[in-house]
Amino acid sequence: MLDRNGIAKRIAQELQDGWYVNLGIGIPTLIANYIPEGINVEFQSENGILGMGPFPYEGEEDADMINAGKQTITALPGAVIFDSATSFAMIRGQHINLTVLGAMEVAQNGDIANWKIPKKLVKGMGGAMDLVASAENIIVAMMHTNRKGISKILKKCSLPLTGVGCVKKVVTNMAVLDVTENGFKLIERAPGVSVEDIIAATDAELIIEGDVPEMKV
Amino acid sequence: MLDRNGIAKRIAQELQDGWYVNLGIGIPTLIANYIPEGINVEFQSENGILGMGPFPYEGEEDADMINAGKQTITALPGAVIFDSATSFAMIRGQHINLTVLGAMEVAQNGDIANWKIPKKLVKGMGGAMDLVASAENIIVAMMHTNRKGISKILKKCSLPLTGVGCVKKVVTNMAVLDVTENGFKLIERAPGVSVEDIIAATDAELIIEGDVPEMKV
Amino acid sequence: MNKIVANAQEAIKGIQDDMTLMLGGFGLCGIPENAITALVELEVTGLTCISNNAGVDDFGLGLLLKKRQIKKMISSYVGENAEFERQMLSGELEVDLIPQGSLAERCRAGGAGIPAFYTPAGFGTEVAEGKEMRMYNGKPHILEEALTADFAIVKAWKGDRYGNLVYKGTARNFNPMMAMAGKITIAEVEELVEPGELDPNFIHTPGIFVQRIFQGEKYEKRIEQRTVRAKDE
Amino acid sequence: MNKIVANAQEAIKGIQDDMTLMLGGFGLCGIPENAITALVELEVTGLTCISNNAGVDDFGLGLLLKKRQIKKMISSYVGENAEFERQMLSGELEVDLIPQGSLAERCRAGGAGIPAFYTPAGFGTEVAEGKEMRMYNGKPHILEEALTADFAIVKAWKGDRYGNLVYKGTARNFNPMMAMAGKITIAEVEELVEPGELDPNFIHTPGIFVQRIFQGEKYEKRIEQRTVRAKDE
Repeated sequence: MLDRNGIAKRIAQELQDGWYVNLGIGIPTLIANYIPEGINVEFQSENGILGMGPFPYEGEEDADMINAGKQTITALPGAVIFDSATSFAMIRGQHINLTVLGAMEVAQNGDIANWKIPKKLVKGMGGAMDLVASAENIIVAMMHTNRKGISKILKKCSLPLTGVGCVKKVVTNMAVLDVTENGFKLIERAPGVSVEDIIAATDAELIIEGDVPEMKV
Repeated sequence: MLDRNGIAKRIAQELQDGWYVNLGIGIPTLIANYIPEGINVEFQSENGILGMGPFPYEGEEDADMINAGKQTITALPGAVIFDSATSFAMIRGQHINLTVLGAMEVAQNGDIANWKIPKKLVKGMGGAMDLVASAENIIVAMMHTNRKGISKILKKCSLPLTGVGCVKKVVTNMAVLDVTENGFKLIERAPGVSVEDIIAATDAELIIEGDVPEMKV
Repeated sequence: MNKIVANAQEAIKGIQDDMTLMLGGFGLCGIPENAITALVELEVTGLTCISNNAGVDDFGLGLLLKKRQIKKMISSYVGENAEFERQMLSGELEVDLIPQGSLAERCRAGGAGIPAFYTPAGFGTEVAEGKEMRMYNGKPHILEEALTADFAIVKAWKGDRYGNLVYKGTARNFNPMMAMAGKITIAEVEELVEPGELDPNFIHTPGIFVQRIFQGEKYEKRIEQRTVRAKDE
Repeated sequence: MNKIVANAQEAIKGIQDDMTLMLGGFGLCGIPENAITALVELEVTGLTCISNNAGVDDFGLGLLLKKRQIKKMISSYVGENAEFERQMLSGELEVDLIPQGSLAERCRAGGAGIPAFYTPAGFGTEVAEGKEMRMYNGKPHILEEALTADFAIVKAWKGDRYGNLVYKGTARNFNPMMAMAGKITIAEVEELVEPGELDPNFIHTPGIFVQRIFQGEKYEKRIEQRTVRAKDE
């Protein structure tokens, strides 16, 4: 079973040289710590920066330099700052190569829900709806089940949707799943997790072909 | 009878302090030379500058600094340069207080034609269609008749339109005309021009109420 | 041209009950702190506020929420604010949640005279309910309308008496589009400079979009998520 | 990331007959001179060129027109070019004339993933023929669609290997929007600088929109209407 960092590390393997990447709040943010050797990517944050660097050294925080998670950040040489309309022009115009975000639920048709629990939690969609409606390449980073052990990998989302048919891949603490025309295909198992464990923890139907290899993380 | 400079001088009297003004090519450009004392206005050129200054001194021309008429220009302190989308955001978004442009024909319902003579002359509309469709306050600066003496102030435009029902005022070498709900109203006569001269030179019907004063230019 | 007014109180003159305001900022970054304080003092109520976020309980728009001056919020993300959540869930506060990119583009459209545009964001979700749908490039899009406001209030780094503005870092965010979309736009700046000091090639908001400008008395610039690394990392 | 290519010839690789190109510039100001020369040498034909103007007889896009490499022009203003007028009136050249603001906005829309938008420009004119009309705020508007291109070619003042660009003066004009709207965007610059030399707060075109960049060999920067005043004025 992976922890949050493990999930980030596995997704980092998907990065390709020269890509522009938007990382959501939570687990996705951790991906920046695991960029493979020899791969150069630029991170966009939808509040208006491209070329985001590491967190500032203590005492060097600048209230005017934050990411979309409102964390203090730095800018790398070659970075650019822009307004929100330009930022979403990049996103909506499909100039971003990879979007990674968290989710409350993902369904086998690629639907995603991550912004609202009716009558309980309404934080808003932020930039997520623009991101999922536009991106060609969306990976969801999430725990396979909620705290009660209930699957978040579903036949059909029960919560209000963020986007329809958009998710391409899901990386959880238990598995890597591709969203295919016929539903979720199990691609990899987390270390120490069996195919049976995954089936047991999953509400959605899984397509399983031959031996499912263990992730290398 | 006014000359081109006279028309510009008369229109300059319409300027109000604090206005942003877009001047078209030709006679309108001359208005910048006659800004009344105590009035501050800023000139916008739709190729991307606000705060346009006078022409450069000889030898100080900069190929990267032109106006929409492709003339070399300078920028005043407080000037701003921007791209064409932002420029037309100002225009379409009605942030410009006055637009002055030339015309081939103006009709008594406020229609204007100034971009095309079918099969003869096709220069294109440039920014004129955006300007006339958006501006609340449009003054046309033009000669009353063409070189053959035929009226350009018409009951109905014969050339392809640039915009419909948009012109508010016309200043010609002979007269100042307001476009009212009922058609052209003769407001002023050029020096030495009689009401009869104007009627004779005008195709459109004119509303004439009481004595028509002579322009003060 | 001189658009400078003495202070925040002068700047917000004319703002009345039940008006619609736009307020720049992302989280607490780049928010018009001084104008918000003045609005609290003015005690206007029934406001509709268009702002990406709703502040926190004791800063930013949270101050107006606490005093129940806001009738309706139009935002994209409203976490981090317990009082907000309480008012919303109890039905005291109307909330219209909009995808962040659509919010930014709708403000820009309002300022640019574009009354409506198509976007893919929100298709198949609650956001699309009641909106026109159309296929473009094989993908469904929904029609979104422009947003404007009686007053837009933005925060910039530097500005001059023409209203020209320059922002610093990610404090830019929604400010430039909102500056375009206000019937009256108020800009508060950290520093007023002389015309010509701002390079005309590098002005973020041309002064034509701004009607009033003032230098804010002080800036707290609160940080929501102070995240740092140790020096020896 | 290194998007630098050696020269104009390298930069335009992949441009083929019958493709659609966008070319920045207003008149002869801010046009990609070196890339245009390379296109003339490449002898590609059947091009559709989206550009505000069509150059003059012996400079800018006029060079491509003279060699009959252009099948169709999409522009707003095409005066100052006798060969252009001849080809158009004789029917050898297709021409689509578009209001300048709609042209700029349609390019921006193409780059920003906005497939269509409403504008008042052109209502009641030839431009509106065959287009949808709708009333907003009591005024008629027409629906205009986004423009994109196989290649966009822009000219900037300075740029770095990430593709970040800065323009000088009114040579900016259409370049930033066209940079956004190319499937592949080529930028030619007067000077390549090291990453970090351009202030991140003041970059006009973020590098994400640019795929190839090169430093132009030389710039003639011809002036169309040299207008000056005497020193003693």
